[in-house]
Amino acid sequence: MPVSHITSTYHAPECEGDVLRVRDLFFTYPDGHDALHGVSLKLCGGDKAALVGPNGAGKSTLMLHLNGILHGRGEIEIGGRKLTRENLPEIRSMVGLVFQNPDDQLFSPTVFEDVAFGPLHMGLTEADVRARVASALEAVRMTAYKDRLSHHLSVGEKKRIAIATVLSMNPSLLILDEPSAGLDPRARRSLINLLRELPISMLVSTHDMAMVKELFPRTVVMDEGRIVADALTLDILADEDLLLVHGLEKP
Amino acid sequence: MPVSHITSTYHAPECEGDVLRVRDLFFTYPDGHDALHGVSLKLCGGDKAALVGPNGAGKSTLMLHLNGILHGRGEIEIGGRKLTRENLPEIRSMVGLVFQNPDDQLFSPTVFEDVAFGPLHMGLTEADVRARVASALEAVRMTAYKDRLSHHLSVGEKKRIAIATVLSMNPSLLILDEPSAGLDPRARRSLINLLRELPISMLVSTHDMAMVKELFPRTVVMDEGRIVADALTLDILADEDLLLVHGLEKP
Amino acid sequence: MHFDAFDRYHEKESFVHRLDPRVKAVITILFILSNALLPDGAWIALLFAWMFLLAANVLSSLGIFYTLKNSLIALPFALIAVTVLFSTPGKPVYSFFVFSSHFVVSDAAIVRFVSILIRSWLSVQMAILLVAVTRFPDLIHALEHLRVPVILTTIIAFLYRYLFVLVDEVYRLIRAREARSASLHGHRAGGGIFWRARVTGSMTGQLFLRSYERSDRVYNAMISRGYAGHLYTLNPHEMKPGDYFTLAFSIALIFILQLIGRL
Amino acid sequence: MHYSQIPMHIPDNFLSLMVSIIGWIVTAVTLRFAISKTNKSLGEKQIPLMGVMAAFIFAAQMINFPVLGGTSGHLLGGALAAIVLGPWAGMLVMTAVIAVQALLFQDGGLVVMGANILNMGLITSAVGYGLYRGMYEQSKPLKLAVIGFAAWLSVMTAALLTSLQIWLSGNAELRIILPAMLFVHTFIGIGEALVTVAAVSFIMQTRPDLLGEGSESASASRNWAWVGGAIALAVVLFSPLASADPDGLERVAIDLGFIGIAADAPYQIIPDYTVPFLGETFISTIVAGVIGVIVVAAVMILIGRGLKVKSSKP
Ligand SMILES: Nc1ncnc2c1ncn2[C@@H]1O[C@H](COP(=O)(O)OP(=O)(O)OP(=O)(O)O)[C@@H](O)[C@H]1O
Ligand SMILES: Nc1ncnc2c1ncn2[C@@H]1O[C@H](COP(=O)(O)OP(=O)(O)OP(=O)(O)O)[C@@H](O)[C@H]1O
Ligand SMILES: [Mg+2]
Ligand SMILES: [Mg+2]
Repeated sequence: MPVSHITSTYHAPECEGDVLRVRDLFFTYPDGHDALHGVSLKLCGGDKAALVGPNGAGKSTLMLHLNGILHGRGEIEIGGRKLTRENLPEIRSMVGLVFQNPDDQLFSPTVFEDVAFGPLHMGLTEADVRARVASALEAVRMTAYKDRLSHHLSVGEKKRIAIATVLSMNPSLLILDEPSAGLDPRARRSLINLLRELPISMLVSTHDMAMVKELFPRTVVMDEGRIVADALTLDILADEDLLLVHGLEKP
Repeated sequence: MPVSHITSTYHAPECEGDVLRVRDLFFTYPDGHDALHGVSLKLCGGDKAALVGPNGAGKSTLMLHLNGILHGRGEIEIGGRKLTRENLPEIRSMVGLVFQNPDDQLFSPTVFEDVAFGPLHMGLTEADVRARVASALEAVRMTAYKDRLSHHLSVGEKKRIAIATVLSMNPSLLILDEPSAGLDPRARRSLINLLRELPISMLVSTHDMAMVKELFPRTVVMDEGRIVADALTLDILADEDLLLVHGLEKP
Repeated sequence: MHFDAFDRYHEKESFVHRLDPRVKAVITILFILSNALLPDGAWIALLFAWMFLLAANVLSSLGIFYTLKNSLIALPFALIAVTVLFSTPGKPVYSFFVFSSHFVVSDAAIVRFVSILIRSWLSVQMAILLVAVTRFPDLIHALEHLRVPVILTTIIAFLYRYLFVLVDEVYRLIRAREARSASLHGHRAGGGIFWRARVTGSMTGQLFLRSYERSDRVYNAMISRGYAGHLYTLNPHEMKPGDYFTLAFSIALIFILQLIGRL
Repeated sequence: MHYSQIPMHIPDNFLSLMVSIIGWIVTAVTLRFAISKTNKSLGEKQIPLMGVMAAFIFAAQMINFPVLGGTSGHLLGGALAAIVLGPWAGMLVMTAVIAVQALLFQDGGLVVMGANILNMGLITSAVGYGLYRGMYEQSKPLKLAVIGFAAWLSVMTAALLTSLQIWLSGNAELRIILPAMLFVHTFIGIGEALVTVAAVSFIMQTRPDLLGEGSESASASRNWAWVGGAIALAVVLFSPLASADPDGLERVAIDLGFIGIAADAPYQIIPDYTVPFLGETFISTIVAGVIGVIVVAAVMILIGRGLKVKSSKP
């Protein structure tokens, strides 16, 4: 494993990891497949980082740990609070996880019900729920879609609504799994603009290196369950050896 | 509609359309949606053309016509023979259609059974079927995967098998719907190499403009059910206005 | 691909569209029950029932014969009603032999047969009207309010949501099979029936696995938004005076209809 | 309609009100039970699982295959659902499917929905799972053979129940409807068997864990084998008997008064144009109907209790 690259281009983030701190995370799937081998990672307020790596690198597995859907060995802190079974519900209101396929995310018949699901389960009052839904839809510019049926939307629209479903929970960290996959250039462009404008820390896994270059100052490279590089995007993209070894390409 | 571009950059293909000729194809979905508005297109032996355009342009609809899954108004000739209801099964043995999502293409439990479906349906003898399967798997360099379960392969591997399932039918024209979507850079690279090596005429719809630039000498642009440009890829990519109007981007 | 053909809802601005879904569901059920209670040969009452339906069509601004047009394909089961013809005693009108069995059609049988067909046909039309003027999610809410167990209504809501996703997948699978269903000159194409059934089974298995795995991902999406076994929903509906009035008025009409049927 | 019709979704008014009500009661009691069972075994995961699976069954019914002369076969799905999800979850899934077919597509009526759920959802799940459960430790080919038989029998049982209900409603003679329904469904059942076997063998090949030890499918009580066996025996013995001598059965039913209660009650609530609300026939029919309903409900609850006690033991 070419872990050597870590030292060559590694810039430790400057902060203490006030939004997210992962220390030595290991995880094995029930069938015995080792998916994470000691992952450590820090994110700070306002950080927008890309998570890249070949198919099967463990990106999705890592993301599922960050809001407690999977439980590995190691430590995870969100906003300075350790993730444990007890405070899972609170952690989940702080970490908004958006899956790759919006059809997995949008399970209610109407857009309103879907965006309201999170706030309702946090036990907010009806007035609060409605306010949250309104502002989340506003943020993704989909207010007019409130009463639409989810299955009538285009992929690009579904993607925006999927993001709204977690924004309505007021998360302090947004985790997006391959948000641009399957979008046409226009929808992709509008997603990029949306992500640029959202004032929330985010970690975004993607195979779209052009988007990485355009949007994310920082890039984390994973391969075979390890973080093999974590640095400024410019530096990562300049390191052709690193890209080649991990099956990546310059945009 | 900026149909004006057709004349400005249009290079009629030199041949008579000996592989594929589509004349004035119109199609309306049962729900009344007009998806194709008079599409005409020619492909010649050895042509490799990209079909690009925004979501909903009608690319997939056009492709579904080419092997008779949909029936619109207008004329389609494959290898000089008119497509009619009677010779549909034979046309299908000449046109190999690969869908975007390999999961939709692979419905049998094992790789072998899937690749053998076409030849078996054509009523070939067992020896012929085996020979066809072997050479198709050889072409996509997946011989070792013969007895694997399709379900457990990676996306890139599934994509190759999906292509093998139509190669085993010895098509004279290959139609691929968004073959590179969802692939990581390594798998995408290997797909590009595979397509470059296959000695068959092909029409490939895609949103991946970088692949278009690299692989296809000719590009056909569709929008709103019409072909709005059909020219050398270099010329198309140089025409920024055209790209902008049709929601495309330069790689 | 986009598969919307399952939607029966007709977007219109009308008094009936705006009614509370509970009211519409209850009136529909009562109407169908009332049909079931009408005696055979109560032609006048059946005529009134049809007028009730026509009025509802007009009030929904769907066009007076909307449900009539849409009901014609929905009666394939009428075939079975034919057996009624031979099963009701009465004055013989016609008789014949098939395989040495004697079949007798009586006058009462004909009255019964026609009554059943008309009743059934009116009921189907009412059901068509219900889904044409009520969005399905609202209908599910109505069922919840009418005390259908939440777990069932929720399963139905999921069914409705994922039906569109999975049916799209089915269509793509069928297209993939069709695209490779080729033949060569001089060869008998198609394979045997067992092979075809096996391919169909494999497609079904394939669809099952994908659905199963999707349900895992959906569950993940739900727990990441705070789901812990209990579902909460906002009640989007409120009965207004107009709703109560319409309900009462319709019940009265249906009652009158029953009386007419008995006179 | 996007899938071919199977003549089994009974529309409104083809069953008498009494038969419809009895159908609803049997169905409601069974579903109550199924809900508490799945609550326990699946926990918080049940809702997304069964919801998506219901959509699966619905969608799978659209995968048809060419059979003969332009006709095509497709799945009903009750046996398959019960085999892969367990009997209780299978019943709930089928209930959702049948409800949506009736609500959204008018495929089957609303007042008779209880009977439709009973015929196509509950009994098919019970037969399918029951026979499969009995074969749990057997070799794969034997298991598949039994699954095929179970799928076939589930369709035949549903056809049998449907015919009986229509007959009890006074809308058909047994000697006509029974052979007709059984004949048609013999072939539909073969299609069901072929597709179910192929689907299950696909799943055994690709995700054996879903059917093996500790899976949802294996978690239901062994007593299901008895249920399945009993129903199978009843159908296999009853159908030929009834087909051979329908008139005999009819006479028995008339002697016992079944047909009177089931068929005539709604039509005699206000009998023969006389002034309503008093009359002897009226009262006796109502009383008979109420007693019938109570008896059926009691039997169902007792059976339910029995199952519960037995299956709570390991
Ligand atoms: N449920 C599971 N059971 C067993 N192994 C799994 C499971 N899910 C994923 N894996 C394996 O774990 C490894 C990491 O998978 P993961 O989905 O995290 O990769 P990824 O980086 O997200 O890849 P992609 O870019 O394809 O999304 C892979 O080798 C995968 O095969
Ligand atoms: N089954 C259908 N019924 C009705 N309309 C449809 C159907 N399938 C596609 N359409 C519509 O036809 C138009 C053309 O669709 P098509 O799938 O051909 O687009 P496309 O160019 O392939 O788009 P994409 O890049 O998203 O794959 C779209 O507006 C689409 O909504
Ligand atoms: Mg992933
Ligand atoms: Mg397309």
